[in-house]
Amino acid sequence: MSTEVEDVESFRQRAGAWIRENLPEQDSSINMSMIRKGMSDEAELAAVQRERAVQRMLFDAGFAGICFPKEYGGQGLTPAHQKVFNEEITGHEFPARLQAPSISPCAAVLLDFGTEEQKQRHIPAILKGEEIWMQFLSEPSSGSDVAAALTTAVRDGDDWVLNGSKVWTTGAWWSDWGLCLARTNWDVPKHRGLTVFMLPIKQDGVDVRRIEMLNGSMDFCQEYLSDVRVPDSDRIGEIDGGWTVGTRWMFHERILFSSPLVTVPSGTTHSGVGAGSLVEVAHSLGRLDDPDTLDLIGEGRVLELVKFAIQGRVGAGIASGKMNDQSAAIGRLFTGLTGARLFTLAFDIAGSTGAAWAESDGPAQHCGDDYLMRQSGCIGGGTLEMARNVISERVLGMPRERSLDRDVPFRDVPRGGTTRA
Amino acid sequence: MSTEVEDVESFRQRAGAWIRENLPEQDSSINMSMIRKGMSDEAELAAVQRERAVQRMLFDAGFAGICFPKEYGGQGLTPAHQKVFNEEITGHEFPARLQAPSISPCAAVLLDFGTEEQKQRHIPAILKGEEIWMQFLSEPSSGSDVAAALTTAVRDGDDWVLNGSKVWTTGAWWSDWGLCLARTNWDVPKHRGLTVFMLPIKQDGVDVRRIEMLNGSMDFCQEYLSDVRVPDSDRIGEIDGGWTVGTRWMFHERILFSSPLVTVPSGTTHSGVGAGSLVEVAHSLGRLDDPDTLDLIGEGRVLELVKFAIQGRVGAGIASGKMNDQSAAIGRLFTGLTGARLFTLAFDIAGSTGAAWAESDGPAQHCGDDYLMRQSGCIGGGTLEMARNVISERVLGMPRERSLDRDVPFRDVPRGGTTRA
Amino acid sequence: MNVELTSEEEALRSTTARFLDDRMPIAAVRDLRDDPAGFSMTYWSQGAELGWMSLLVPEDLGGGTVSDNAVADLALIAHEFGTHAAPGPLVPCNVVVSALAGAGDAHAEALEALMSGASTAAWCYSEPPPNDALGHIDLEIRVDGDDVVITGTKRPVENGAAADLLLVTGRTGAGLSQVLLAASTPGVTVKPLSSADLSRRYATVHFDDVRVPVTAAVGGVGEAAAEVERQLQLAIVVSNAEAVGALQQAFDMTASWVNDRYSFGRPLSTYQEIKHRLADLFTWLQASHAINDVAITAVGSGSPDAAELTSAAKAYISEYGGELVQDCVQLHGGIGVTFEHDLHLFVRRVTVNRACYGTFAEHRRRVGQITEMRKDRA
Amino acid sequence: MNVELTSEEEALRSTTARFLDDRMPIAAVRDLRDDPAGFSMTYWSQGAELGWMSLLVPEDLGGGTVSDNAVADLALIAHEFGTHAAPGPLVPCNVVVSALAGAGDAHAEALEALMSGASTAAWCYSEPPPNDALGHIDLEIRVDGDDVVITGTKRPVENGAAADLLLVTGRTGAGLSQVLLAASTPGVTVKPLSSADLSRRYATVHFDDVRVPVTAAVGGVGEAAAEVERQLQLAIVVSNAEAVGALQQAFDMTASWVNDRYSFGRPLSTYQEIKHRLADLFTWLQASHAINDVAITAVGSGSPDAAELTSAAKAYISEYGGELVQDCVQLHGGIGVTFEHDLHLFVRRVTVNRACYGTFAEHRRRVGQITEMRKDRA
Repeated sequence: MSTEVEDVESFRQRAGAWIRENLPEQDSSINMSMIRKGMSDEAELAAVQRERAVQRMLFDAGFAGICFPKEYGGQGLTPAHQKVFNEEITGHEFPARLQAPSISPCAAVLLDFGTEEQKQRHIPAILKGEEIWMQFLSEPSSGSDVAAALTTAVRDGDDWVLNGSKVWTTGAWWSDWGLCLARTNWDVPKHRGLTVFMLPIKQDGVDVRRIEMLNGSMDFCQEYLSDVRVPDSDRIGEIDGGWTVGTRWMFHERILFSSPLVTVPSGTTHSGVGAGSLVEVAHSLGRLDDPDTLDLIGEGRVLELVKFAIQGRVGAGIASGKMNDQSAAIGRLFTGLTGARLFTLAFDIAGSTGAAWAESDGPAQHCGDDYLMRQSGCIGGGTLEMARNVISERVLGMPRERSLDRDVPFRDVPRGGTTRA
Repeated sequence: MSTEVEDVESFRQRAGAWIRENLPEQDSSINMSMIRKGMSDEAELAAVQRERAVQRMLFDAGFAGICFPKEYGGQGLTPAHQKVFNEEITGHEFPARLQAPSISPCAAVLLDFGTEEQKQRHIPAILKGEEIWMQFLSEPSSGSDVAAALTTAVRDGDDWVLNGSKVWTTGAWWSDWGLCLARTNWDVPKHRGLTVFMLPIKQDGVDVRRIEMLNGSMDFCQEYLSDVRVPDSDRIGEIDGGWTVGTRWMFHERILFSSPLVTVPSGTTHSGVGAGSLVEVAHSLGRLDDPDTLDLIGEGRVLELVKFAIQGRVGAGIASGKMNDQSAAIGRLFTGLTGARLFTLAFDIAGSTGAAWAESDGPAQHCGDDYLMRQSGCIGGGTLEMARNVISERVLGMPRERSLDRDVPFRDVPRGGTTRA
Repeated sequence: MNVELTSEEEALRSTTARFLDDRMPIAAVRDLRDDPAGFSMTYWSQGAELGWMSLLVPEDLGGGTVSDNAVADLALIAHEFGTHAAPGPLVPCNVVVSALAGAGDAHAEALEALMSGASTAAWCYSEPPPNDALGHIDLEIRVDGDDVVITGTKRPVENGAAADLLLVTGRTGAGLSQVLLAASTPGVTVKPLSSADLSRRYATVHFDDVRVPVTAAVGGVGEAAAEVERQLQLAIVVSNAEAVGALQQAFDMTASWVNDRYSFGRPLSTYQEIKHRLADLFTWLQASHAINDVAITAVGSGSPDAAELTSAAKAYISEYGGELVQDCVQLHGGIGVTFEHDLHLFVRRVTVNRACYGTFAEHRRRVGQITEMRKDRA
Repeated sequence: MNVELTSEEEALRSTTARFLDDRMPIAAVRDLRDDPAGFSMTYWSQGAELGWMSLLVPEDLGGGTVSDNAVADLALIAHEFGTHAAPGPLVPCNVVVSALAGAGDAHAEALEALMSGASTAAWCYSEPPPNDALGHIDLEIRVDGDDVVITGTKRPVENGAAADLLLVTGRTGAGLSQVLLAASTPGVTVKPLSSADLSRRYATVHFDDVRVPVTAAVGGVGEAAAEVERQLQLAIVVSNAEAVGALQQAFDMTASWVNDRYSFGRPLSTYQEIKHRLADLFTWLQASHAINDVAITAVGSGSPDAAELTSAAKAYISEYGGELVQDCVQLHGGIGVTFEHDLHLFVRRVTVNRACYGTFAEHRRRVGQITEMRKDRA
């Protein structure tokens, strides 16, 4: 293993040249987390195939897993190299679906906790686009309370037998592997009885059903696990040590768009529409001269600029150690609120076009459905209510909220009756 | 006692004629709860004297205590009579300072709980303007938690000896009597160890200090009670039964402006500025044609109209029994928020005149100080936080907030360190 | 909806409520998702038998109602439409019925067809952006001999594609005119729009020099401004009543959800933050009821305050109602943005009503103008 | 204020902080309540020795600063003014110093007096309502031979009554001009105003055909628009920094209060509703720091984004900062609106800054215009 690391600028030149030669130009404002009614299933499958191929091209050219160790198929380079690669790929096609959650948090968790054999077997396959991974994390019953997982793994010889249901996986229907948090011990408090496993999705016993969102998007899935056998060699981390894995797992998820592990165009965020798209809506409806519209665009742009600024401040604060890691919740809260507000501004600019629209309305045709979905960015990836808890308790040090599930065997915790069927 | 009650219309004629003959015209939009820097102390004392005289005129003319029984100096008439009297007096001078809290809640509490001798001695005196009463209710340490009073009454022979401090009394420095909630038992939970007393304010042992509000208003006082002796005959209600009295006391306070016991011009509310005054501010600054200003005035007027509507709805709901009494908190919440918002709208209309002003600026000269004080209507008379607790718990029936002072002897309740000196 | 109803009002409301419970449960509403009209004529004529179409019509024309305020009675029906997310062109048909009932004998046949539920109508009022400012009417209705000629575009037109009859509001010189014509009249083109609602349908309606006899006019040609204003008020307060019904339903679903749903071993309803949110939402809900009831009374009685109160109700309910339902979504979490959960049906109803008949900013400004003028007069 | 300061920046900040702790504790600020100037010249010249007046002046003119962004360094001082509710004309004097430092030798004497703290200045910029729209300049500066003649009214003028020197911004034909003159110049009338701040003073300044030599001009006559814009940006970001300091102080007082104050046997800080409010307030506070730091960087470096970022910072901090301090008052309860509690000193600072140099609605719209123009260019 060489200790010589390629100079960042020369890497930039090489990467930029390769990208311009191999990857077509593409609108880099593509939003990775905006939930809209998508393409047909056939087109979606074709897009996944294409992204696998592009990921393979990156791998073959030496640009996949820039910060992953060379022994697992990565490039062994630094976050600075990933950063310039992200800058160079901006405006070009890139394999969005294969970055998250396959490379991070899934491959990242393998890197942190996997056995040597597990790493050898899966990380190169992920970096080559051969394995697409999903997070089997959230459950219908537990919402923000991820550690309250009810999916159960019971030991049976060298295997574990899993039963339960996971939800809010994006594209599980075209994915290969699941990283799964399951309960292995009901007689200890909730955080102490969890274990992480990996399992192939395409097998009997894993029933993947697609969830239709109110706007017709079919991106999300729910999985029903029925007597799924997982060899103990596919356990990740310690038995009943799943929360140690899970904490790191969720850390990787939280920092996704600033993670040095993934390849995404610079400036990609969870942010939904931007103020620029408000102008596009206004323009398409001929409203640019309207003072009300100007107010709404101004409000949106102010919030967007503040969002960028607060992300920068919190990032710098965490990097320098002046703020603790939990301070990321500040950015999460602000981003969630701003996203919802921007969809609302677009809807209000659209006027009655938000109620009823034609395809010929251009950008304005999305305003109604986007507004109906506006809270999704305040829910997914941890609700804003959780963010406020974190800020008050973990950042400001205010007293912890009373919870009735601490220091109680999980089987005795009150659970209520609301689960998705 | 005659059972013949004067016909309401004939009463209106008689009252209207007397009012027009005896009480000068006066702007009836005078706001009873707006806190502004007031007149000089000399002028204030003269105004109190004048109001005592006007109250006496009302008494002598047979218009004081319209709904109080005749045996206590009242007129023995109905709420309908009080209502038409309020309508007739609208636009005329009236003794505002003597209505609340002297007549209600103080005389009202005497009527509900006083002994025959107490009623005979004080209610006619109040109705004649001879006794002005104050509520010794709030304490520096307890804020919204009125039942956590620390002012202590200790039995000594036929007397009680009171020590402690009360706060937020309006004009105690020119008042005569205090209705005082005190703790008589520290060994029972907080609601069960309180007793109500009455005591003369102008005596040794009662030190009345005036509180300066941030805008220079000196309306409020704080009282320090040092070994104040109160004969047991001046106790109101049962020993340790003060919360029974207090509950009714606060009910009278809550319904003040719709109480049939007090004489106030029709339409008097706790509302601070109205949308009309926004127009006056805009007009005085020459901003009536400005679209921003139009938006702000529109917002204020919408909120004002909704406030009237929701007060009407809640009033009707409580009157018909479709809503419980606690539903009054809905009106309180909406009114508080609307008041604060209206002061903010006025401030924003004023522009830089809100920062710095001359007396020649007319109505706009108040916008800055009013805005600085805008939360006072969301605090006084029960905070909005308390109103939200009441709505969620008592109206919607959601689970009660955990309190650490229930079923615990009051002396063992944690109290923290913040009290006003 | 008023806190207390008379027994007649309660009977009117509950009859429609039971009919919708039975005929239009949520599953049935969902089935209409891809239905071009969004409702069936059988359903509609059954509803008409319950009085949906006759409340605003005087008794001598075959209508009638249960209280002295027909608009309030219609609002009770609309409230139930809201609580059921019920389909059908309640607002446009009643606007047209109300216009025809006030316009004498000329349109008796159309009125009868609408009242019986045999026909439905659409009100062609709003115009496409950027000419969609509140009250802006550009479409031309030109008198040409014994005919009028209609030129222009209306959008969005509720029930535009399914309607047999169109009431068109347009400009004749400095005044406004209204014309009733068959949707099949040559020169009329209807293009369906996609909608944020599940069962209500909207369209763009083009009038390409459409020629009809001047007898098609409803009210005086060039003299219909007062009627148009009244129709607008009617459409708004009835739409508001429907929105308030949907708000009530969304609130009730949410209050129940937070009691049943546990997080960290506790029901959501034990969290003070959730409790205070519900307190705010309940207050907004009560405020929405209250201001619209006041507006309904004013519109129903033709009070001079009707314009101000209607705009105040529209501004308040559009702004706060929108936040109310979105907070209901938030409190539901992920399930609140799925198609399988029913919440979105009510969110949709509130959302569409928020965007039609003027934005809340426009109505707020209209209230501001009226407030300034009142002070000027005083 | 940036999360991390260099050691030089920290030294600059802490020197002023210590000076203000010592020289201007809250009790001393309160004592200035009825002081006509709101500060003493001794205090001011001591502050000048700490560099308050020289940061924006190039080294060759006797100034200098600790980083490559003098505006950021001045903002550190302003931040401490905010956390101490400190008196003194920091913003107007620095605006004038900055203008003079860029205008060559003509005003060297005045510059020196200001830098030493021997004199103070006021910037006569804003005009009285209704002509107070952002950027509106009506006051006339007319060239008459070798003189200029100034006619018009400015208001509010910070430090207007105490200032020795006035920098007047006015209109000369289609362009803007600036003139420096002694406050004692004949024809200048100053009328003090009441203010929402405790120690800062404002005035109305009338110019009644005030005649001064054309050499009094600062920059080119009729050609000062770019300088005026830059001064405005400077005044805004430095005022914002002061407001952010006051917000920080109000937040810290409140966070401490809710820990100490008990209600129903529990500290307020154990109530989830209070916790979530603090989380929101802290987020607004961090956002206010963040956006103003970005704006300061842009203004300090003369970036083309400076106008947009300055207006964004002003809009955000004025709107959310106002709500932040009022929420702090609410959480304090009754004591929060008394004169004896210190909270209002910080509320006042935020409140006055919110109302000066344009409303947040105006700045929001300015950001909207810039956003539209950028899209047009793209």
